[in-house]
Amino acid sequence: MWLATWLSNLDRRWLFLVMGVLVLEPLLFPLSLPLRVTPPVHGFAAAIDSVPAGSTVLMSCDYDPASIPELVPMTRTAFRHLLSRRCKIVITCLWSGGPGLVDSVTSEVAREFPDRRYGVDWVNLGYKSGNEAVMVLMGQGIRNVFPRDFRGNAVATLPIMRSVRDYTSFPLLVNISAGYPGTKEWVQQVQARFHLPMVAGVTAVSAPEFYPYLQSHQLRGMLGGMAGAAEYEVARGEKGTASKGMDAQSLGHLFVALCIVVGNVVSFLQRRRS
Amino acid sequence: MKREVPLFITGAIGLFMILSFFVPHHWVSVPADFLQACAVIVVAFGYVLGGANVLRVNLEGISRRERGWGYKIVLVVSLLGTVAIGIADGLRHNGSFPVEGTPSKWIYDNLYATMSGTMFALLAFFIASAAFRAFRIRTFDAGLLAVAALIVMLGRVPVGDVATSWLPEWLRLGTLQQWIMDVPQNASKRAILIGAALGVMATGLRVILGIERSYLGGED
Amino acid sequence: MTRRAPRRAARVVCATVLVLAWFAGGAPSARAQERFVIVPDSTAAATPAPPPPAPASFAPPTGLLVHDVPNDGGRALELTWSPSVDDVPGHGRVTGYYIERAPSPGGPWSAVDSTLARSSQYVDGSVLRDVDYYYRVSAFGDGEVAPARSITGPVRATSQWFNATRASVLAFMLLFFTFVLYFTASAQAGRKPFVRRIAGVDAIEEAIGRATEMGRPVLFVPGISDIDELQTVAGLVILENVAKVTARYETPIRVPVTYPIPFTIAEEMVRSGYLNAGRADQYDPDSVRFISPEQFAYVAAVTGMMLRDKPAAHIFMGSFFAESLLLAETGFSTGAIQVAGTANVHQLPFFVVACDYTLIGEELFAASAYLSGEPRLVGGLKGADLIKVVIIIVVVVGSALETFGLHGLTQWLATQ
Amino acid sequence: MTLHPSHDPGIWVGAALTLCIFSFLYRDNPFYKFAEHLFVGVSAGYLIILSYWTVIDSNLVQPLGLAFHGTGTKTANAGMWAASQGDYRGWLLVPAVFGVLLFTRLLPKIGWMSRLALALIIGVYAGIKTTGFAQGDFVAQVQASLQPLWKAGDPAFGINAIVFTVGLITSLLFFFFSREHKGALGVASRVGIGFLMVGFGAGYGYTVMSRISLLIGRLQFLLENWLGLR
Repeated sequence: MWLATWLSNLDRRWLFLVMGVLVLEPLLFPLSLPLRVTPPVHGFAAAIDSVPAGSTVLMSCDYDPASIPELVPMTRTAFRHLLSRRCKIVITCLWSGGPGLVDSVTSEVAREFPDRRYGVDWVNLGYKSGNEAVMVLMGQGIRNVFPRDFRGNAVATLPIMRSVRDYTSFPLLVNISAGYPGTKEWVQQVQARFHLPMVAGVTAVSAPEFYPYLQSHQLRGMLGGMAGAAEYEVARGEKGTASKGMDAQSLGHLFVALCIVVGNVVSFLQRRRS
Repeated sequence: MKREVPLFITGAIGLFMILSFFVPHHWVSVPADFLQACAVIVVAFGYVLGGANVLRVNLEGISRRERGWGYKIVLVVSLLGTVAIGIADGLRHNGSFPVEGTPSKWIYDNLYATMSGTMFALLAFFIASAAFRAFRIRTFDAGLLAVAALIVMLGRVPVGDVATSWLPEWLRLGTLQQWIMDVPQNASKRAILIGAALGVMATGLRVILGIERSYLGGED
Repeated sequence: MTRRAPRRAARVVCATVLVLAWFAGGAPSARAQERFVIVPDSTAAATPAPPPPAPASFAPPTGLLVHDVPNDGGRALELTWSPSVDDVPGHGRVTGYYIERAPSPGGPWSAVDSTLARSSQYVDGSVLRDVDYYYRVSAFGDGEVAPARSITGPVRATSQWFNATRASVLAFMLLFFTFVLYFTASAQAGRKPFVRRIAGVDAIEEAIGRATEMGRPVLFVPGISDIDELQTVAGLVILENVAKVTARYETPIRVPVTYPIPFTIAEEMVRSGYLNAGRADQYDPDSVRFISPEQFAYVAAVTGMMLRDKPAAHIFMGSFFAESLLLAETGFSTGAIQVAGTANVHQLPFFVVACDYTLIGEELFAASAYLSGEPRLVGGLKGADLIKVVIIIVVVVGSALETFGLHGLTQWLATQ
Repeated sequence: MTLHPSHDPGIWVGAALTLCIFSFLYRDNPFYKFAEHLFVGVSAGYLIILSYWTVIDSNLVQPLGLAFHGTGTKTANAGMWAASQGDYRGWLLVPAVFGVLLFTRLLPKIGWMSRLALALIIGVYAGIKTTGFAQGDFVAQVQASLQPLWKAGDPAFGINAIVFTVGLITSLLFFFFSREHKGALGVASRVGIGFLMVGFGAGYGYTVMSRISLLIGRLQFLLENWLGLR
């Protein structure tokens, strides 16, 4: 019974220490447990595979540095997947914290394809404030909303933008998003109106909310959190940061599950005693 | 005058935007686009005003020597520094910001990105302590929540499948988790989506018809 | 003291030299930004070169039809044709189709675009409104071109006055707005429509009562979103009522806010709360504080307030994101009574487990309607209830029809 | 397992600030306060500059500059007021005026004029959000809920469809405020709250993953970028 009292007034900083160690350990000595690819991830990869080679795809990365560990692996793998299918990619970013980060990640991946040139095979249009208003405005003409791209070039002079007018120019929208504005607003303002096929890579915290969109086929595929990113990497046969992080996720989840159970047992024992 | 004109503007623009959803005709869609373009610009002014407000509040805090005014100096200096460097970089790169290799990008990568990422990382620790100390199953409903949370939490990571690989396929944690996500969770989330949509539509209607005047504030 | 000073100074100097050497060692890799140079026009693949006249060994496409794209502002024409008979997957001699346009049958033909093999549809969005156009589509493949045998036109892109596919949205919206306006009017006419008392409302008043007993302040957080988020408006309406109660009980209230616009509204809400309670002089302008739009800087400041001022009641009403956990857990640890309400679904689990009471999703809007007692808001609540009955009927009827294979209702509901 | 600490001063500053913020776990201390205030200052300054350069400059100042010279993106029509879709020229003075009006909030006397700009923003967003939610989250979701409740030869589909429809209807009834939750409505609301709680449990599980991945991200930064562990 002394265990219950010791546990109940345990300083929470011990819990912090255990969580820190548990998450750190697999990063040093990986366990590499096998990962099963779930249907929403197959849908995501299949939607990109079904895009005709050489067509122009819209990729909106609506997140900021706070979601790097979950969404940057998705952005990398999806961008590499699109480039490997010889697609042209138009990138937009509706989060103020994101444009610098998105530009670095995409430029890094683009360097793996030496024959692809900025402005011909992919362009980063950067940030625009206004949330849903920007999405609706892009429906009337993307050039009107983004007169200049992220690097300061006049968008009208870019060859890739010559064949891009509005949403009808895209066979697919790949949306990587962390909250508002994000996947929900893209589905409401764009997918429903322009019947633009859409897939989404989202943070795990917002994934459950978008399962109804999967069931109603408003979304053709979805990557949910780091697990979704890792499965996508496995599906594409890549070894990215997400797959490496999954062992630490396993231990972290086990620890939290343990905390819930033990926490309640302790409080139950205490309630019975008092 | 101070209340009627804003209310009229909100009502007229709101109704016009709803009209533009149903009427694709160019006499309606072109002005509607113009209004949205205005909103994009005015919201940007709002963010600049927000920054100016932070500056004003903290400068007052410093002048009144409030508690912790030393830190407020750090805040004001870093704000003005970021703005000054931003203006210089923007002028040098004809308006594109933050450009690779410029001091602004250095600030973005090493200060902004690092700190906002780390702020979030604190949460992982708090999740553990909250799970232990604040996750109390006091009712049957909270019990349901806990069981669903445990199944989904363990089913979503490789260790869940590995641990229950000896069970038949449909009993494994991974499959259970998939079923919970596809059926019960989906039904309740859809009910909440519809409910929230009704709430937003009702509030939107009240704002447009001037019934909801809270954004104008109390007195004249 | 002085004898040791030079040795300390020396240590400092060599430390800085060491550090500078360290950083100088690996010159920071300022990757030169790939400056985009205007690409000369020749490499652009968008507009194809004019088709060479050589007769082709394969057949041209046939049956070209052009019609105005419905439900748009007269900005597009849709072309459909049957691909060339020789355009067979294995055959591979046909690689694509040229689409050409002209103002008159014999007029100057200009190339619009080219599409890939086996395509049979194209939307030309670069047309002017209400202008006649003529189209022809020819097949091309490894240097040869099969010119179109027929010309289609004249066709005109026109503006429609109503988007027919959105009829179901219009129907449901009008139905719902009628319900809302009916109940609002009846509430304003004094007929009090019945609304069940929401347990969350009792919880809020109980929380304020407890704070008053302990003589500690009440902490009210109206969510972290800007005024364009309607949950923030609902949160501020609840704040007005909370401010009335705290003013009456003379309990101090703390309202940290993230954005400038909700900040000024919250200020006026709390001031009008003291106004209504007849204690306008006791309004403390510092009770409503503008913190920062940055999510986590705001949370750090609020958790700091929780630990320093030790408010006995925490009320979170509005739109919350990842920081809800930090607020709820720190709040739980200070032993304060916590009542939360948000429509952001993914934050509800944390509030449900850590708070004494949680308003779930719509209950936040319902509480703002119930608390403010405004007939207009109660009208919205009752309107939503009635439309839910309609939805349940539609779902039951629709599912029954679908079970028997009748898809009429489902297709009518589909929108574009 | 060898250490190759980074030579980039930026990474060192980043690592130092990361540790300053992690120090909050031990307890609130000056290092954390310094990092917190630095973060608020930098993010507020960054937002001001980003909003100016990427929106106000490129969508307002530059087009207005062109407009005063009578040109615009659509070279066909000339003249300052010759606006067309996407090329609004002189008409951009309207958002410019509204934007400046927003700043009157800082001055007490004419502060009310900022409500005009507020009215524009709230009007546009009330309209967009109402129609967006009506189509995407209301009608589309109801339409997607109409599914056959029984399919010959596929019992699993039938069971799932029935459970789904019962869950949807009872969850909707939980948010019913016009009658006390007694009798049949009481039972339906109890079942509804059960479904809701399973939904929240799933949400909790997914959120745990989100939070832990953030910690993994920071530790990977410290280990690989900063200490160069290989």
